[in-house]
Amino acid sequence: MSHDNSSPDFLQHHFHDVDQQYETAKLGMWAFILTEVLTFGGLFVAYVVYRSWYPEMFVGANLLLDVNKGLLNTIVLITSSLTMVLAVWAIQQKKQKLSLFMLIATFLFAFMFLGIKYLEYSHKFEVGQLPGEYYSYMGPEIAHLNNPHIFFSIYFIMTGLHGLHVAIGMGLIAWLIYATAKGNLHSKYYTPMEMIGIFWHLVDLIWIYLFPLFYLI
Amino acid sequence: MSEHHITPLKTYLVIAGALFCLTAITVWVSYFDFGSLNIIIAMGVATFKATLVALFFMHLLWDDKKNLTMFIMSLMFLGIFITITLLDTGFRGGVNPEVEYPINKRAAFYDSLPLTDTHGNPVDEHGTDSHEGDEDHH
Amino acid sequence: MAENQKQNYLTHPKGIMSWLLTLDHKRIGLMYLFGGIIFFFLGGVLALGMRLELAAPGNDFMSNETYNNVYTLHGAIMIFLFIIPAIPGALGNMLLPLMLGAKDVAFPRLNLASFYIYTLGALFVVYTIIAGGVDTGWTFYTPYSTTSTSNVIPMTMGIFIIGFSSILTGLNFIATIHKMRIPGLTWYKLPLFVWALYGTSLVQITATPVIAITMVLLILERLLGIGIFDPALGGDPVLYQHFFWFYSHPAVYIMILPAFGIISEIIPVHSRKKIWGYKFIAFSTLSIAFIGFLVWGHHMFTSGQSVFSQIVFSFITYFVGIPTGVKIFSWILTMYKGQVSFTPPMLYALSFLFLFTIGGLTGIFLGAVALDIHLHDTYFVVAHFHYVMQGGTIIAFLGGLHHWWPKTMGAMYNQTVASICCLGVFLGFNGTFFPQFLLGLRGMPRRYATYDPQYAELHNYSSFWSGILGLSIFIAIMNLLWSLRKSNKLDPGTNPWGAMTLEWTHTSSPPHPHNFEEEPVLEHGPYDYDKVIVEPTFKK
Amino acid sequence: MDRLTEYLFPKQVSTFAADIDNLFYFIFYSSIALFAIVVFGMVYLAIKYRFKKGDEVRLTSSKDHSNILESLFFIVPLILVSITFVWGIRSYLKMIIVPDDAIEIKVTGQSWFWTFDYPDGGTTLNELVVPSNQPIKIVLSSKDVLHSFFIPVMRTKMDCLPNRYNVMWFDAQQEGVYDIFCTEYCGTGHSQMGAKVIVMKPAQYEAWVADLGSDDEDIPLDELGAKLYTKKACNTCHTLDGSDLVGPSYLQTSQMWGEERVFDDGTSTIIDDNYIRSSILEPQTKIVAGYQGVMPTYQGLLNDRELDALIAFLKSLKEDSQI
Repeated sequence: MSHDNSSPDFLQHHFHDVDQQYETAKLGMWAFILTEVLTFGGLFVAYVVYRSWYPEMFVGANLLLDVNKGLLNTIVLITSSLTMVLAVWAIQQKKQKLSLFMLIATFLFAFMFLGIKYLEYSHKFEVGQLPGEYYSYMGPEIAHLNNPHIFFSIYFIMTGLHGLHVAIGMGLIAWLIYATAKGNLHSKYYTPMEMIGIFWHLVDLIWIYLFPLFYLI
Repeated sequence: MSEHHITPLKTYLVIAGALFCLTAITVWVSYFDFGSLNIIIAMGVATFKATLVALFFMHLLWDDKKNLTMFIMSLMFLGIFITITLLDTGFRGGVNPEVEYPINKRAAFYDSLPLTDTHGNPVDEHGTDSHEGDEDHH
Repeated sequence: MAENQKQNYLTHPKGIMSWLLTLDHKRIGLMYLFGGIIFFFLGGVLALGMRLELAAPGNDFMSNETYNNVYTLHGAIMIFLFIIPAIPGALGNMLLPLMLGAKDVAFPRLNLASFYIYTLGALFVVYTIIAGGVDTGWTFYTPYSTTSTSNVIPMTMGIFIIGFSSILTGLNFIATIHKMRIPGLTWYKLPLFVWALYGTSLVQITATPVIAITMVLLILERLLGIGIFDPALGGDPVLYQHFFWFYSHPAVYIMILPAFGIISEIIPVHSRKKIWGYKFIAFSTLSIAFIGFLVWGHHMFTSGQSVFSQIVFSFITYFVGIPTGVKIFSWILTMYKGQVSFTPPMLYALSFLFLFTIGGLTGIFLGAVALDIHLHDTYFVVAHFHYVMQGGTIIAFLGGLHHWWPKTMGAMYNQTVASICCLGVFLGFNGTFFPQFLLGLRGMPRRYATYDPQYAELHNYSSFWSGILGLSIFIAIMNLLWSLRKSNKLDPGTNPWGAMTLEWTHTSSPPHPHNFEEEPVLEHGPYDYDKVIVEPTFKK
Repeated sequence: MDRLTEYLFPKQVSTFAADIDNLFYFIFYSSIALFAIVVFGMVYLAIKYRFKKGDEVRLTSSKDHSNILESLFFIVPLILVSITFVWGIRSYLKMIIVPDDAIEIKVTGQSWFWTFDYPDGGTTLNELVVPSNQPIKIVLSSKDVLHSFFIPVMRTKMDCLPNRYNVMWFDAQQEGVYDIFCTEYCGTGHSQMGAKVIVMKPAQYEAWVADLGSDDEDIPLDELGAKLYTKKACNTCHTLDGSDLVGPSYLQTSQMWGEERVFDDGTSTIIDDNYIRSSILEPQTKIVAGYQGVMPTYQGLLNDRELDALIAFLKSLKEDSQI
């Protein structure tokens, strides 16, 4: 591995220097975050519009969700966000091993999140609280409300898309674990770790909104 | 790369602690009913948490301000999307009232759905009556 | 070094794989151009088929079903596979790094990926055609699109995928423009084409995710009946229209802003004159990009949205008109005290000014709610957006191709043929679409396979001229391709128009594989015709 | 101006048509003025400053702005569009605020015909009858997909949404028969989904309403069938000359009378009175191979005598074609 500062091997040919490369990557990442926010944005619009049309149904239907599981998932995801940011912090401080450990922890928390989500989903599937036409739950607390299937459509699409992001994030973190263990990422070059970190915090940030919107209010 | 800002460990731990506390608060508050304030409180707390994540975990506080601009732009466009859509969906029927609501407020497939208990299993006649009675009120 | 000078990106490196796996923005640009032209041809053939059917009132050439498939595919192919990717994907990719003095775009691998994502999306569209087409109109309005038995899902999947290609290109360009400029190339020294691409890219990354999620919701509506857009399940079709137009109105600016950029390049160069009102043009690009997000509801004036939003949308709509007007006047005044050459690119630019002005002014009619109610979904609208999309974007695209052809391909086409074709396109275009304004005023609805005989004369006239339009565009493109024959190579130092942006002054034609043999040093602004003389050079 | 209006527009029949046409002319003449400036300026500058043969390439003027011109570019269009906006909204409000004394007619769009329900119970298909000089409130909805109800001579149009009402109104000033079009794309029969609006003198209208539904008793069955064929919009999908539209031609069905017909699920049946009757009332149960099952049910839209009439008419086609 070359330690020549003028052209280290991780510098791509079309950049002047590592700083330009790093800042370009970061700006690109933030442009990507913007598109992510607006992708979820469309679903937030659907949520707001239907909530304004069916306020009672939304209040009634969110009581069917399991607050404890939602709360547990929130805590898991915030913790994973912390371990992710600590992984970046550790590699900046040349603590490769600590960084690796933090990445593995992040991965495990992400896995836990999906596990809890799976338990939640399978319960919903059992009782017939399904999206759209497949909805069949007419329990006493909801039978008098109009169109609860729309609430569950939005719930499944939003949390499903979020879950998909968690799964993609897990793939990326797995790759980071591999790259860090091999020594490709180090205190001089950790751009991918920081970028994936930003992505992971976005996943956390979106959950921060989803949790109260679906479980609490 | 050595010149990048390195945040002290303590900052991260404090922020994470604040996030946990705010989560606890928002769950605790949700057990009380403040009417329409419920949404405002929940969204206010969520926005505060999101700001902490964005500024500290995502390093926007120390970053090039272009990145912060990009992020704020995304929220601004989302705000535009929501607000302008609500100008329609929230104000239908202002001139001709028959336009305001759908003709059938409940989708047709509910008519053939049996009532269920809390486990999703169908229950018998007794429930059906209360269902029909309720439907008239909505 | 001497050997190196003869190298250019077209010939070095060699081999098919060196093209398919290239990270060179110029080659990717050419591949986009290739794809775009194929779909332009396909969309054009479909358009001529429609005009043939509409030449007479009855079902003389196509059944209703065929016609509905043809017009849907014409719209979707032209918009999603040609106009949206063509200028940013082809000309933008080709020129942006050259104009900035950079070796490549910021993320070359992403750039290649977005080309292949575009290809994948295009394959879905091709599959749709083979599987029997789709008949919903390119707008996919629910509930027709949720109940239609045609291939809605592959088509919407295709659009979903192409959306990602568009997002990645936009993201790449933004990072490139911010970070890859050579030292000294400040924002106000950028060519206006770069400003235009910047505005376009901002719209691409902001609006496109919404069409992606809309298409996902539409697919889920078909598969699961989620009840968000389908009224039979408690959904609201007007909400679908909000979702759709939140993307598709800004998409109009994805299509037209790069055309503005091309015109802002062609006119000063061929008038050999400093551009009029540089900052006005630059900032009107950004303000159009922004205001474009606030006006989508003017596509929905008869949909039954609230009266309140009708008024708000009509009000904001007019604010798009003002910066656009400023641009048109600036382009015209650029010629003042210049040296105007009537080269093919300039002829296209002048046609653009004529046609786009009509397109823009007829937009004022449609922005007035009361009048729009009469004109909505009639041929007036069809004529209006063809004046903007074809008379604007495609004419500018052809002009841009003719302007940069010697630069990028190192060959000069027959200029007389090109000028005659430009005249043919201009006349054919007006002949085809001007009668449609009259049809619309008289109440002829759009998307009709057959029509009332009272409209026959104007339709017939329109169909006749569409043949001339199609033929002219075809010959114009053939003329370009014919110039690529081996005996027609230009000297690498050629600068036939005497342009002074970096791609003309600091690299050979066609450019070096790494763009510049050494990093260019900025000596003057892009339009300093009052300070520096750049002699046009044209050698074989 | 009148001759221009006659050339450009359909007749002005509703009360607000003239106002809308005038708004058009205001924008039209302003646009022509602006367009003339653009084209004249462009051609003049391009020719005046053209690069002639033998000219030398030289440095050109550095003039690139003029505060006066630039303010004009902002202010003049701003004034014009402000007037247009205010005018557009004022006229629009007139078009949506329904007068109190309006007669309410329900219009239902369905693929691909229009049903009109009158206030005192009568129903017509594809033929809207209204009195002149009387505000008519139209309450629109749709049974399946989006349609849009457009009467060019009234200068008004509104989408029909499923599961929702929309409202429009007009007040016709001239008696006559005028076109109605569907302007929101609704599938195969979209371009055939036309109807007529018949504006009558109020007295005539009264008589027509009183007569609604009571005629047809004394006409022979096959003649009544011929009448119903257009009146009930069968003609939008079924031809009489053997050519295909959305559905099979009546002539073809008539010629196959007594023979076997194959359906898209592989089953088949003999064409007889019962088959025709059930395919009008329950069109979705048996779909002829090669066609899409898009026909709506006519249950409730036809009484028994009318059904018999249609069947008689269909049977008679075979003999007519042999002559």
